[in-house]
Amino acid sequence: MARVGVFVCFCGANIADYVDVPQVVEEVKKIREVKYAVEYKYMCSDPGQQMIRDAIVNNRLTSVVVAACSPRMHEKTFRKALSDAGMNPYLLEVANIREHSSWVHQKDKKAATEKAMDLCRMAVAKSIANEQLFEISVPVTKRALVIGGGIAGIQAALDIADARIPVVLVEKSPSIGGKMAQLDETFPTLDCSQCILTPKMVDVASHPFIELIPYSEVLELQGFVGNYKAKIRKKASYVNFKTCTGCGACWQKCPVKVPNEYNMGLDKRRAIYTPFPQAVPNKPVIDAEHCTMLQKGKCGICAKVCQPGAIDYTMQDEVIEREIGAVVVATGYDLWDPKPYEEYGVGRFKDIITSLEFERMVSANGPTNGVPVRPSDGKVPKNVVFIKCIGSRDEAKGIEYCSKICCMYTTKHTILLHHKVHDSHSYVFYMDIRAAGKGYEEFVHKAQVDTHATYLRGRVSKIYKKGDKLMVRGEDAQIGQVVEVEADLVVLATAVTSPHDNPELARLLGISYDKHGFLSEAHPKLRPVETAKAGIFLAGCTQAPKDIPETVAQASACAAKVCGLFAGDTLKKDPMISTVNTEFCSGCQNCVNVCPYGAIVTDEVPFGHGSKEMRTVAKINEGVCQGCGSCVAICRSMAINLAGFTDPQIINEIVSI
Amino acid sequence: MEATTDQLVSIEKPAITAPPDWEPVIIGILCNWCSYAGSDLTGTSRLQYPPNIRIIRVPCSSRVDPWFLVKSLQTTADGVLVSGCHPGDCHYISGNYYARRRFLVTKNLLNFLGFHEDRVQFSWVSAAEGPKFAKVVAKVTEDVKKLGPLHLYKKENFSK
Amino acid sequence: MDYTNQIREIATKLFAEGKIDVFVGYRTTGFDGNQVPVLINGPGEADRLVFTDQSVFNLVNYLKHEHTRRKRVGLVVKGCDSRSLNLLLTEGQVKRENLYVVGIACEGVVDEKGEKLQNCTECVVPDPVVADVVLTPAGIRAGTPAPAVPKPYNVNPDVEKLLALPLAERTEYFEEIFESCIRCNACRHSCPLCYCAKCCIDQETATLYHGANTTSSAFHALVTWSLHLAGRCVDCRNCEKACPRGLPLHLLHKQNEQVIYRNFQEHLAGVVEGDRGAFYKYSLRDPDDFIM
Amino acid sequence: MSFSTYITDQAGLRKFYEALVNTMETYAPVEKFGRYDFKKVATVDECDPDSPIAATQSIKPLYFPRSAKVMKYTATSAGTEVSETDGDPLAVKRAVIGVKHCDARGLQVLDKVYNWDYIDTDYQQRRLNTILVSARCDRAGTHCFCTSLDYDVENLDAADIAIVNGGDGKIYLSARTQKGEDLMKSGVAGHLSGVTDGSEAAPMKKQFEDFSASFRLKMDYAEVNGNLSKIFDSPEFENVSANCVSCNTCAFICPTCHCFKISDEKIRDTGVRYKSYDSCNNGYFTLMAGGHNPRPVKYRRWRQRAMHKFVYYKERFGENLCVGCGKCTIACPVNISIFEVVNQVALAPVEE
Repeated sequence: MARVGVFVCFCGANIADYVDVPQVVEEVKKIREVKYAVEYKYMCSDPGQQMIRDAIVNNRLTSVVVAACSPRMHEKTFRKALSDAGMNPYLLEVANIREHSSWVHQKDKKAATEKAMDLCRMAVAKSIANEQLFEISVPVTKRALVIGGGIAGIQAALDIADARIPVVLVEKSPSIGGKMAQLDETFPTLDCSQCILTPKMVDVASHPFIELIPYSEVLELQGFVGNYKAKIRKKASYVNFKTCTGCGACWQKCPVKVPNEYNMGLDKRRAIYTPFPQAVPNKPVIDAEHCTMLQKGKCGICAKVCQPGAIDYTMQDEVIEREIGAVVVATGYDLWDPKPYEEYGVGRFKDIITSLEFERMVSANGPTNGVPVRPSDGKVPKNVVFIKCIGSRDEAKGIEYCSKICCMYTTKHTILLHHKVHDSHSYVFYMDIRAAGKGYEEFVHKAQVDTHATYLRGRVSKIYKKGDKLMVRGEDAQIGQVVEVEADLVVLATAVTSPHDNPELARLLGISYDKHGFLSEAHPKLRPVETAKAGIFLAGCTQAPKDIPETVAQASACAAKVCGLFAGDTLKKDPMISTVNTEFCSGCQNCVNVCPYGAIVTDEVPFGHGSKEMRTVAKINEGVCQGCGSCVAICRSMAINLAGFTDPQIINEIVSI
Repeated sequence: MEATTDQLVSIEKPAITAPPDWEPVIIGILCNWCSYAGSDLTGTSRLQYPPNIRIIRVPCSSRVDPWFLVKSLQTTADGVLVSGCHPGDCHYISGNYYARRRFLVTKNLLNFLGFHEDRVQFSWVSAAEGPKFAKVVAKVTEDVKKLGPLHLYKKENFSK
Repeated sequence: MDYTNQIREIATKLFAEGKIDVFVGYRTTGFDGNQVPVLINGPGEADRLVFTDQSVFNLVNYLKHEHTRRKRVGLVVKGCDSRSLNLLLTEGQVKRENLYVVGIACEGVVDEKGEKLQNCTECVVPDPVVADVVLTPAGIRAGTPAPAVPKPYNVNPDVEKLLALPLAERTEYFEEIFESCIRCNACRHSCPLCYCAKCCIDQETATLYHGANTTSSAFHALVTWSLHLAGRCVDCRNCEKACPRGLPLHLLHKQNEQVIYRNFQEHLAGVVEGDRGAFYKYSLRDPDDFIM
Repeated sequence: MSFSTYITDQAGLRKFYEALVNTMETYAPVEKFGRYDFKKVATVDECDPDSPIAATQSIKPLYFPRSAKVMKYTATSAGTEVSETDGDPLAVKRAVIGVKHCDARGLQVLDKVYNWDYIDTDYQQRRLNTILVSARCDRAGTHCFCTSLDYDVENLDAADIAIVNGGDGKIYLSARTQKGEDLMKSGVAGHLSGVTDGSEAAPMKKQFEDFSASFRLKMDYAEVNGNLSKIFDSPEFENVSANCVSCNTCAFICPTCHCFKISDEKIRDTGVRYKSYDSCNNGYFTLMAGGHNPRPVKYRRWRQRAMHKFVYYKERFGENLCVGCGKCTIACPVNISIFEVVNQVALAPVEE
């Protein structure tokens, strides 16, 4: 018969003031299975834990109930005490008589005491049905997959690889670098983006522990923490990277001109191209959509001029598999399309551009060699209006969140404009200036002083054309008047949105995303880089808008998490997961259907003892199961149970109140 | 005072007047990640609520099999509260969506069979909603108190 | 509706071609026009088969028996039966290739008094959704893909009537039902969808909790059972016909079905291939207003 | 020893019933959901003593209830306290009316097992305190075959008071036991006139002959019983059980099936132990703790049912464990008739 020990904590005065603890002890002593019950001032203290250990040994206890604070607080502490006394730690139950009784019924000691007794009784009843559970060990493949080769992916990959853990870095486009490679200078220090990024890109390419797979995407991720198997599609580049020397003869001769994505379409690239001069790997790919050879079978110039003969028009997409143990998702962000702002004339007026277009223009390697010009006539603008919160904080037309970085980069743009066009003048329409960050407020302040930019607090209501100028009408809320600014160029600070393919990616990875498409972290405060799925981590803007320092910090945090995960040869896992009693499983596979983690697979067992005929049953993949219990509640045959929360345990609680 | 038609329609059988010192027992089945954490927050915030609720911790609202509710009402409980994460916040991605469907049907069925709809109640309480948890418990307790002791289909050895 | 000859021909042909090992159909018992299921093991017995509007029992039930487990089976299904078959196929209980399904374009079956059964008057999908051939008044047609166009949904008048009653009167009505239940589990065993090796309502499975044969245990058993069938029940009413106490078990199922139909995108069990039932999927738009 | 017989008519019979209901606790068939069950009645109007046999639950539950409380216990650290259950509501002085003779006969069969080995005192007490007023049917039902079995159907001693339709509006009430005689003498039959000249014998005999001529089902019991005991391994069992859905209904409504199981229902420290019906057709019936199940398949369970009813019980107690009431056939969802089953198996040609 069960022999339960009950340990009731005073928690100093926290419990004892509102619950008559000795009375609780007297009451639980009446329960048949309770062989030992005692109260103590602080059960979680060393002497308190010692009492538990002694009692386990002296009274040959089969399970232990600690009536104290929330199990979310000290369950682990007491489990350890059980372990130390040679008892299986999962034979512990915690009765939460502090958060659930003494603290919330401070005016009624009698009721609080009675409730505490009931809670103890429930815990005792549950503990009787507790079973010994053992931590699950899962072998680990010590290789990480990083999805996305922007600054987040680069940083995570480098940090992991520096710990001598192999990394597979998958990048969608032909080169790593991401959005940061498009930036000219970075706030608040105005250091050159390329200068600080490209060395890291080169490091990635040359790192012995990093396998860089550019121009590719993840197709499928199967398995579970420590044991994932990823299918990666390498898109056909039509260039053999092994033989290509990156000389550039091909793209110089290519006759097809295509808008250049890297420069936001402000100039042209060829059909065979490297995205930008510092690209890593610095090998060209053929844009099959625009290549006349691949489309019509005519041309073939690049193959002719390529001395190493690296061009291969017959190349096909290739699917490769990698076994990995953890995933870092760093897919970055998209920019919001400002089309809904029709009253601004977006799309109609050529001289309205987005911030990233402006960024490319002022960049030394940009389409205009670092000089901002009006797209309409190529003239250098004198009066430039910057409008912030385009899409951000606008529930009606855009999204309700703040994109976080626009205040700062717009400030940077006023400085860059001032540097490039000395006689220019910036006007900034803003709602608030959000400059929380190290050196940010100072940066904004300095910019305002240095550039003499005019900051107008208010929304722009309309932009219309007057001659070759754009008239920007808006409200200056500070003086409470409508103002009109004559602008040569209007720059829209468009919002940061989640990558459009995030939902699809989330589905294939089996993780969740929020209503804006940003991937969801496991806990907003305490687990900001983990996802709910073990072994998958988030870095950078794919989780929420953030600036470069934050992105890099999160990427390094991911790396730390991955390294931590890979620290041992096996992973230890909480054993509170589902188990299938195959004898009763009828093989309907509804559990397979309901499991959010794909942790249930099917198995074949003989029909009866010694039978050759097989039937299908469910099987839990211990490594994947997170112990939610969805499968348990939908199992009509009662063939699945969730260790730690079995039907008998819960029913025992219900009937013992 | 005579009962209105509306009241008549929703009066349970047998309509027994509760003894003056009667207090209902509410069983609260809470998901570990949101509602249980929320109830802990209620405690740490020292927000007071009626002492009638007895809380059972489950990992997720999707772990709650409808027969727990039936069993509770048949044995010790006068009312049941099941609480989980808000839609979209499920720690296990989709558990509460499955649970929500079952709860709706279970609640309707129990009501169809004679249980007042307030006997079984559901709430979404996040880990941050300590005050909401206190409010929810107060409401459920008050509702059940109004209904009086539950006698329908109780087990014979039920006594408390 | 009399397809006796066609079914005999089909069964004989199937046996002759070696396509099936056993054929599940109906035979008459020789009195009261009563029909019972029969399992035919060879063409010689085919002349025992009949099919008229008195062929009531849902034969899909026999697919869960050990008699048919290892065999290739021919069976007769009506509209509702085929929906339960659809669910069994989805839930992996039977293999389609082992079945030869003779569908009936059902016009409704009748009780002993010759009156059309209530579930037939309410029937939404009279045409079989799974079948190899379908017998229709116009002749035999190929069964797949079956045109499953649900007729307008009918609410059950019994359920509606009860719902309109005051709570206490409803309770009295149901108390008699649960009191009358003898927990023989005939309902569960005659249900085509109750194939679990261990059933939640078997007294053996939960001796500590609801093992007795009392009113309260019957309540527990029937409620739990009906919830396991919620979103799956195809309203064939095998359970009700099997009940030795004549209990109107359809009330529980219809109540659930109606709640599900109204709230979960007009879900009907077993109509769509691959649909596992309303509880095994969800929609973000499911009603949330009953939750605080 | 002979007891008195009274003659009356329908009105007199009803008056007799009314007198009974007023004198003591009376159980009678009450209709619910189209079926009849024996329930305590306060007036004769509530019940239908002539309920059709097919739709009527047997009287077994009045002696061997669906779920009987065996004991109540409270287990605390102070020890386990077992209390007898509250007074047995079925053990009070009572009468049952509207009983069919096969039902009453079923009790005689059950007596054997309840008086053997372990004496079930609860059952004895209920039996002792109950007056059975049973009527012999005028016509056999579709599935009745009580006359085919090996007992004297003409003998009405299974009842305390037997009612026989004497034709021409005459109804005979005859006391068959001392209990019955005492009751008749106690005043409930005050309005009836006794028969002393033996004139009831001829009409009762005629009624019996008409009754036994009305049977659709007839079998040669000796042959069936004899053959069955020899053909345990007959493959025919598999055929006859093929369309059984293993639903247990037959056993639950059978007047003679008496298998039970024990279960507890526990809340907090207090538990109640129940003894409830079980059925050998249930797949779990023979499941042992170690997981072995000697009767895992349907035909073996059916064989057990048929053999227990027609062979084993007979061997041990000298009685057939089937009274031929046909209730199981009617209740069966697929109308399997135990009559057909045993006949088909016993009379199937034996392969050499």
